[in-house]
Amino acid sequence: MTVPPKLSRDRVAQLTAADIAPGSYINIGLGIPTLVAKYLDPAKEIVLHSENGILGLEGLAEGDEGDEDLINASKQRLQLVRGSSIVEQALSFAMMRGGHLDATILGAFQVAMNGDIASWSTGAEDDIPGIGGAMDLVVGARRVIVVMEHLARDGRPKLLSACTYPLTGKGVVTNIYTDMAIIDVVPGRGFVVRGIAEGLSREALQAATDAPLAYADEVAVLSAR
Amino acid sequence: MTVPPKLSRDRVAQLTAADIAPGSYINIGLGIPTLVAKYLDPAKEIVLHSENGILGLEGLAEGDEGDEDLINASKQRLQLVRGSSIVEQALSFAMMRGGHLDATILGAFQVAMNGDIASWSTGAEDDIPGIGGAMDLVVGARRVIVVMEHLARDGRPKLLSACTYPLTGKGVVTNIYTDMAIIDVVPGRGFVVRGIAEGLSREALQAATDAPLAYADEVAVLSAR
Amino acid sequence: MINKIAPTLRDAVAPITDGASVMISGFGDSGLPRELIDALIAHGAGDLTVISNNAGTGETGLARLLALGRVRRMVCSYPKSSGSVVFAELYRAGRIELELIPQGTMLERMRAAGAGLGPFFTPTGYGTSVAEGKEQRIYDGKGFVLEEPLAADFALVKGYHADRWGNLTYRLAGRGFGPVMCMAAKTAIVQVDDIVPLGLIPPESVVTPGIFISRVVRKDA
Amino acid sequence: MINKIAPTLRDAVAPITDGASVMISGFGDSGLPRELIDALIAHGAGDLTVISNNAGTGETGLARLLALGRVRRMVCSYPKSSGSVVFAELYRAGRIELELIPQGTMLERMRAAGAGLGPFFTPTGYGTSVAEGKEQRIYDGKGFVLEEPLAADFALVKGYHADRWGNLTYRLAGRGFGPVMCMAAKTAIVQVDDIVPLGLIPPESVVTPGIFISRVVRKDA
Repeated sequence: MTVPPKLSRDRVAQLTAADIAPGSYINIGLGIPTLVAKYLDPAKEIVLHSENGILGLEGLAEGDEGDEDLINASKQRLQLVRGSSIVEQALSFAMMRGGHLDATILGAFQVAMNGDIASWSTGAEDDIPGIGGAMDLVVGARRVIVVMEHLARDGRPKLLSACTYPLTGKGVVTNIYTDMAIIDVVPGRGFVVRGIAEGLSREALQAATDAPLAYADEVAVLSAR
Repeated sequence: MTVPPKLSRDRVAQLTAADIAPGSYINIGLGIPTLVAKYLDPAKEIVLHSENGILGLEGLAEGDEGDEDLINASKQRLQLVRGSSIVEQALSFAMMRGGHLDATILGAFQVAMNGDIASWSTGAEDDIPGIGGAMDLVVGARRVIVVMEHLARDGRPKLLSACTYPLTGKGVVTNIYTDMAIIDVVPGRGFVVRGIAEGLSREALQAATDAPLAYADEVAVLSAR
Repeated sequence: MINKIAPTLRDAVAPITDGASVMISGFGDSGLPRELIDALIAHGAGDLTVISNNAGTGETGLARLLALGRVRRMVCSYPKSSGSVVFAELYRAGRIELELIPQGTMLERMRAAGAGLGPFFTPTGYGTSVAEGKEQRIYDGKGFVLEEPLAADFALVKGYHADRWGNLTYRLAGRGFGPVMCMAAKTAIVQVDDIVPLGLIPPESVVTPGIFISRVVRKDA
Repeated sequence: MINKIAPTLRDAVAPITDGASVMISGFGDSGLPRELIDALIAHGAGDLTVISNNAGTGETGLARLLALGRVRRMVCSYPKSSGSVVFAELYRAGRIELELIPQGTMLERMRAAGAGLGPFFTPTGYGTSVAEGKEQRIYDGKGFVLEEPLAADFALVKGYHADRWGNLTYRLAGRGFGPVMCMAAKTAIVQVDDIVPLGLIPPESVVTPGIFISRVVRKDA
């Protein structure tokens, strides 16, 4: 038996980036999402938001040490772009919660077919809990885009009929980009596949998903690169 | 019968000003209160707040036309002092409502012995109502100081057992400066006189007041100048 | 390329339709977007709900918009400045609706709308006619009134400098209602004295970031 | 003459007593008032409630305050940054209380306290464990949770420049939690890189006006 074809993390990030409209204001979270920034077309002037009050960030130039007061939510040092702004954190969260961000791109432990997302705690006994800005982002951004591996490390599905871990938000996820597929969460229909990794069968995708999958009228075949 | 001795508007303003602690942040409203600013000792560095977002104002120098974007709540043009700051109006009202102002000094139609104040409407049928920032000021400032004439133009008392006009705030007034007396509003005791105009009898003061007057242990005699 | 610059005042106000709710910045004459108001008058939209601290003075600007019968409903804190003659006449004649709100509550309701919050308890107006018919609650020994977010379809705001991303500064106390109105309106339209190249406004000096702004226009455009 | 300048860091934190609640600015290492935290450690107050976004990393600063057993209760949004070893150990050993709050709710609760508002409805956390035991309401078709104001006895904040009136600027995104903490604390104590003559900070550049500040101190004083 051959290993089922999966997209690389970079390819998933690239597909996600291609789907962001020009001029969007977006927030990018930890994990694979951080790769998304790399693939955003500069000509699209997509403005990155960081919860600590910055709009308009980009990676440091090679060799630049950066500044401790210019970091993102992952606490990485970044630099300001032309046109950036810095505000107090309460106003930054007003942007997030108030529906002003076009999209938030974040990782997750689990996503349910009703749009529920679990991303902050596995509920394990000795887990140190931490919420940060995730609950504000998912409740407020116009699009909530989850970028993650389709299966957990132990091989269990992360796309479910219902989340089993503590929720970050209820009925909020709009799109999911995984190493196997691009899936929209459609109210009333659940998971609707609009892209599938080249060489991956619908049966194999369904087997990796713990909830029924519907398919869009047009389903893109996602090449490995 | 001689006219009962009354303090001039300027004298009332002066007495009020003398009672403001150095370094206080205060808001000054329309009417006699505007005169108070004139009598504040510059050495006390009392900072004037204007609801449109300014901290640190003073009158224009003779001949200066001022600037349309530097006005106070009375829409008078003023100028900034050294150390002033300008913020958005929502933050200005956070100062007012949040208990950050040491005092608000305003006029009133009526004040009741329980600290109720009526200052925005006489409830008359053809009255155009207007609230402005008064309700926020009286609910938030640490001291609510009313400066007004003791009697209304028609001779009726303005200090009452209970207000008859629509209220601006409930149980908020702490001190009253009139052309007849200085009166504190003490919870549980009502009006407590701590200053009376020179030559005015307690009987005459009571006759001009539609609520029982108590007297402080020490009652100052307020000279005409 | 992000370009929020409208070529003319006329273009800037073009999307405003009959029946729209429109926030207008200003405190008396300070911070009042005169040129945008004139453009709105020329544009012709009517049946408007106008949300602004005052209700116009004299015969121009907001007073003229009122006099032309374009405003169905006025939401404000203080419609009785000296010179607010047009509003007073309409009000006494029963030809305009008025929602009167304490100024701090008005600001906070707009901020709540812009910040994605729901209703909130404020002490302002507790025990007064403003609280009538509203949910009230004692919290920490003090009385509070429940107030709802106040959003609008449009905001007309006076800024000072803007860039093509819509990043804004204001002039002195003209700042006033601008920041909360830009947050609370679906479409914030801002007139400025000058449009400057992107990057010219220092990041820490931006008062309202472009994310809240739909259109900027020079006041003489 | 208004003079809010404390001569030394030690003087600045002197009023902090055992059992006090203390807000500490900072987002990771950015905006963290390191010198004031060290002064608080030297000062010795214990049984503290600390309100800060994170719970310290490494072995210095806030982590050291925790390690010394001075903190009874931690109120934060994200105590699990990499390197938050001290907090993790105390927490697993049951030796510290934790109130975990979504970051936006934490900020908004502080702002409500500073702005004199009562409880407010926020959509954040609706349908999650954060909402358990709290009043919930559907408004405009969306679920909301009622959250209460969050005040404190003290705030330790990192500013950039200050004058003797306490007018403040911040450095880049070090601004962060500073403005709301200065509003929400009874006594806001701010360390700055420099104290400048009154009038040197342009009025429109003041981010937190002195009215919210009790003490300012040079970080090397």
